Amino acid sequence: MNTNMLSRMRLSNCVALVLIAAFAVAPLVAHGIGQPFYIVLISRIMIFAIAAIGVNLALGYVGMVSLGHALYIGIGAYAVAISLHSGLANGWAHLLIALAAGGVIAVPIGLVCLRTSGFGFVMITLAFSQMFFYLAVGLRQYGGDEGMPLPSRSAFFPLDAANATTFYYMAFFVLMLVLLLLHRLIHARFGMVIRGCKLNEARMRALGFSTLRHKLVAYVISAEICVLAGVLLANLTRFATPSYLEWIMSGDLVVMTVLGGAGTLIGPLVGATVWVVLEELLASFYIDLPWNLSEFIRSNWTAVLGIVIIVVTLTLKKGLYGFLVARDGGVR
Amino acid sequence: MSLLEVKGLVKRFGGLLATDNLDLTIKPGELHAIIGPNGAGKTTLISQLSGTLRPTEGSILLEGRDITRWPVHRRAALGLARSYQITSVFTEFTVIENVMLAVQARSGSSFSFWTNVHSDAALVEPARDILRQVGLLDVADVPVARIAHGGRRQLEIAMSLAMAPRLLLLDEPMAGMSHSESKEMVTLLRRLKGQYGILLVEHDMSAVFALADRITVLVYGKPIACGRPEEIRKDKAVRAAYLGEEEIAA
Amino acid sequence: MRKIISTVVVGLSLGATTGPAATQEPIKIGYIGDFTGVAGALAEDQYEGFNLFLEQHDGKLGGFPVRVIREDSQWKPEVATQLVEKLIEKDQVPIITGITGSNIMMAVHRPITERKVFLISSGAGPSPVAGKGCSPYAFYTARQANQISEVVGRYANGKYNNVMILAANYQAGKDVAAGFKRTFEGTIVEENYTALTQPDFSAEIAQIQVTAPDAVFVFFPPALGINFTRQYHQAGLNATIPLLTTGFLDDQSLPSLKDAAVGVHVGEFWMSSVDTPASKALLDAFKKKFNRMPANYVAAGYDSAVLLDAAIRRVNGDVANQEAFRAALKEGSEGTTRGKLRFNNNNFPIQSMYVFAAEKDGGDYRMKTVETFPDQQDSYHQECPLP
Amino acid sequence: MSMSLIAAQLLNGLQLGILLFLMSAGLTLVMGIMNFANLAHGSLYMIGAYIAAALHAMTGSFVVSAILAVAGTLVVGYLLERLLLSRLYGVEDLYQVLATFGLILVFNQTVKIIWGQAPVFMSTPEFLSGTVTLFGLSYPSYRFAIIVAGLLVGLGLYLAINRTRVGMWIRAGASDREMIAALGVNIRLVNTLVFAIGAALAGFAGVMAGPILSIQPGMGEPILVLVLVVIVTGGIGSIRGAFYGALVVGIVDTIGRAFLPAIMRALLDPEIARGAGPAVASILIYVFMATVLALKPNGLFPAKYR
Repeated sequence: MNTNMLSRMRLSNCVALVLIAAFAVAPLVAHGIGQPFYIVLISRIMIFAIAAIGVNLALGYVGMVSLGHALYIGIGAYAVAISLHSGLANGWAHLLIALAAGGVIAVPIGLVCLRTSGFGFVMITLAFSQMFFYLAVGLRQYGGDEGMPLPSRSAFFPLDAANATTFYYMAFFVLMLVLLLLHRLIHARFGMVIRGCKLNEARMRALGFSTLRHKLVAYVISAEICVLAGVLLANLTRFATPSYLEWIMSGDLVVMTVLGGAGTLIGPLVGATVWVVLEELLASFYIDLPWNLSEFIRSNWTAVLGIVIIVVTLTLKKGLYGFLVARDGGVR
Repeated sequence: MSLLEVKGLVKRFGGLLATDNLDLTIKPGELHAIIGPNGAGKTTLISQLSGTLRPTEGSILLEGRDITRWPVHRRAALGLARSYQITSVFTEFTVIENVMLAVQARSGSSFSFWTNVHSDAALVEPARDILRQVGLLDVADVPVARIAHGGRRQLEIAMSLAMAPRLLLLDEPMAGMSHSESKEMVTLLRRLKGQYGILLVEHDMSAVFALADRITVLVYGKPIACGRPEEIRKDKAVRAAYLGEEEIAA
Repeated sequence: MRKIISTVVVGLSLGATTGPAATQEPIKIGYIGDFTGVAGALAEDQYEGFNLFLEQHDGKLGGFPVRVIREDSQWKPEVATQLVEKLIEKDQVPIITGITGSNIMMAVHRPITERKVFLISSGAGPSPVAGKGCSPYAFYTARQANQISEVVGRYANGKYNNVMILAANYQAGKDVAAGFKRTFEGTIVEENYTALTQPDFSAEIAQIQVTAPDAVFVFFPPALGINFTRQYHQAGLNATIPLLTTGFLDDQSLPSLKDAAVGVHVGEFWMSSVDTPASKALLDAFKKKFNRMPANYVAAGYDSAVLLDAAIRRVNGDVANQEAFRAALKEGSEGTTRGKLRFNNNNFPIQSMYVFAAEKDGGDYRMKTVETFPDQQDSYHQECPLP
Repeated sequence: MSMSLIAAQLLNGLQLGILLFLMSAGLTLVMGIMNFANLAHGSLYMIGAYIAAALHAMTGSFVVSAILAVAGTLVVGYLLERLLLSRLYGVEDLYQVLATFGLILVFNQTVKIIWGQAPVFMSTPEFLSGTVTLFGLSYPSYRFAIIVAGLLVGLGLYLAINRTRVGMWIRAGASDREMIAALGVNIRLVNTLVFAIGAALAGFAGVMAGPILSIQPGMGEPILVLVLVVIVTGGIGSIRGAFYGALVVGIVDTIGRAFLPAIMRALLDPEIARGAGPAVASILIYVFMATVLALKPNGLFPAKYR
């Protein structure tokens, strides 16, 4: 049984390693086959993955289902956009401003939201992100609902963020950093507490933990990870728009997380990859199939996506990567 | 000074009186058992002591400190450890991780984000000590989901011990156990007795009479008798209450 | 990950590609529309118009075969910028057309034009890209968003003294309201904005009754505008307070609105009653194919194909010569649904604007031209530094 | 700001509240009893509206098409529960949310395939197309009909839940899931019943909204958000909470839209007020919900005994 377990253990870890290795070499491959466009696509996947990892910290490890994390993507994006707009080009400064703003906003919102639980929490997080969404729509001098193009990318001296490959590796570095942070965090004392909260919060209190404080810190960290993703997203698209704050965005992030496997380290990365690639594939589906099926899929790709989601939730109840982890027997 | 002193405790649910003007003391190192027919308000009492329920009236003092209005986690931090009637361990964690979590609760800060708990000697060593005490050391690295019911109850006790408690609140630790498992539990409790103050709620009468220093009998939330086991055995009111129940049960 | 993008030679079977022109590589055209999302119906219209011209011309523009790569921006700016990258980097298209929503335009305008790829918008025309943000590589075949309401303001002058404005609270809503205010010389008694997702206007209609202006000017996205018109009619206000509007009432929505729309006045750049040969041809072809009336986005889409046809012919298919092709586009085109298409310095059309009114003619409902305002320029062209 | 305007706006708020109540009543029970978060509830509203519009165009009779549409959504709801959603009862609620989110995509696309992308319209029934003059303002009779019909349905629901045996099961289930099993009730039957009735009520709301709104793919989502606001502020599982919650949300939203911009104009610089007024009006219900939840995390009328 032990050897069997070991060989299985390798499966989920192998998938994780192969995936990360693929991300590491993707730009080289893209240049190699003369399709540098894919660098931008995969940059976007990684940015969503970072955000989904942030969502996963709250959702997968603490059990806080937030439908409002798009708010923090928006804060990251608007921090960059407004700074650039007012003449501040230094990307490191953007990063600081974004994280500071994220913290200032996440702490009080987290405190209020954490008074509720279950579906109340879902709705109150949604409420706060909607408030900021309408605020962004009302920011006339910053483009209102039409959004705001950035004159350039942030200047991350000495790196050249304007170069697609450099930018890609910046996003890759952030992704790795966030994964490492999370990997350490969930196995550290703090991680034990928040995972305990997910499993049985009343018991945690009876053990003597002030669960509110721990959950709040977890919420703020997960929000700040999304702020990072927002900073990157604004730079990738050179655009800041209220639609980054919409609840649809929060919903997409939750879907990516759960699709990949909530409460697993690599799950959100798998989920983001599968989600964006599926969207890309289905929306421009040009594979020849009989009975005009190809045309049908292309014009009804959202329905196909919906069916995929339903099938995944009915069959692989722990998500794509979560399924592998569960086969390997454990939370790793 | 008493370890625990409960004075005039009253708990009402709407019109229902679940705890009726209860006084109770536990001395350091004493094992005090609470018995009573179903619906006597035993679990309600434990919940009020541990802090998940607010009493309607009365006060609770732990080592002279009034903790009546304290939240659960502060009471726990002061040394009030509760084991649950329904096993309430973290099944996704391993046995030792469960105990380490309890050790961690007592050991100050949990805001450490980097060091793996398994390489944290301040958690692992005490946890192993306690597992050795309760006889679970050989299953330390097994996920709780895979160990038997009796083992989980022992783990509950281990977690309570890991909190470095002054007072253990044990809510039916032998419920659902096989005969041999119960015997092991009695041995364990006998070993713990004297080191900690223990409030034991239990249906297994032979265990209660074998272990308890004092026994309080609750009926409909009201203490009808309190004394040493042999006094209780002879008490008329107690016999009436229990005989009455048996008649209904039969 | 590898995506198989096959060529879509629009509307045509193998027959067309076996001709002599088949030896030449088709000209690639990227098409971005917001097919999924709130503007889906508009985007389909726009694409059908463009497609219709291609079908009529054997999948060729200017006599050269073209390959259209159709992409769905899903009304998401980050998806749209991604598509721009893909179309330019991977498919290496020299021309991108379509573009439905203003927010999508704002996201893609700079990434496209900075690389000297031609952007032919047959939909969105927000004010920032008409003024300071104009580009020599961006051309517009619909209208600048404010123009359709400026013409309503001109029409209202002298007819009404006190007008109340009601619009959805988004950039287009504010732009359109600003356009009306710029040209209207009477008094604006009240100005009210509603949330973009609000489908019911009972509160606002009560407000209108209490304010009792001479007329109301309203602007909403299409589905909401239709909601408003019906609810306004249900409250029985059509008879007492005339409704001025733009943007959503047209030949296409009239058959479902029927009596609710009668008497409503609309400012637009095109409706099927505009009397040009291309209009008639488009109307016939569209009705034959879809069995319904075309809306103005169909015409704008159609005209974008007419413009490309003329310009590609002028450079003899050499779209890679950016200077020559830019000049060729700038010349505009004969034979659009609005007659000759002329461009201002900011590459927005100088065109006639109209006020139409819905009327009942026996059992039939139709949009009638009430007043024509020729040679209208948009209000931002002076801010554009282009000559 | 005249009294008649305030009265008229209260009536408008009441009418929105009634529609919201029809939508919320079923969903709050589904969430309370089955602990199931069904995001596709808005799709049932959409389906009700589409069926009614199609039948109305065919038969010309509003009443007949309304009855058939409600029956139709009841059947759709029944099938949905039996074939798909009942498989998800044991699953973590997150996966229920995900699956029903997938369902929304499927439903929206399905109606798009059947009825097209462009909005469909349903005409006002002939006998209700007039207006009534009230407080000096003309008010569409149809909106009165919505209020009356909604109140009647609400009353029926109240009686059914408080006076019948099935209603007792439902109340028991909403306040304590274990209790209903202890009563020896067939919980599967109760689930299916509650789900189908909830679907029919949503369908009814869709029918009633049909003549006011354009019927189009995705019309269920904006109202779903409002409905969820109603449910959590009212208290999950509580019909009473859904009723008061719906009325309060309807009135807060309407009154906010109607008067807030004017009030802000009076207090602030007109230019700022013009920008901020509508923004504040649109977030009003979210502020309201956040305040309620911050003060009473289980809603105004929590169904569960805690």
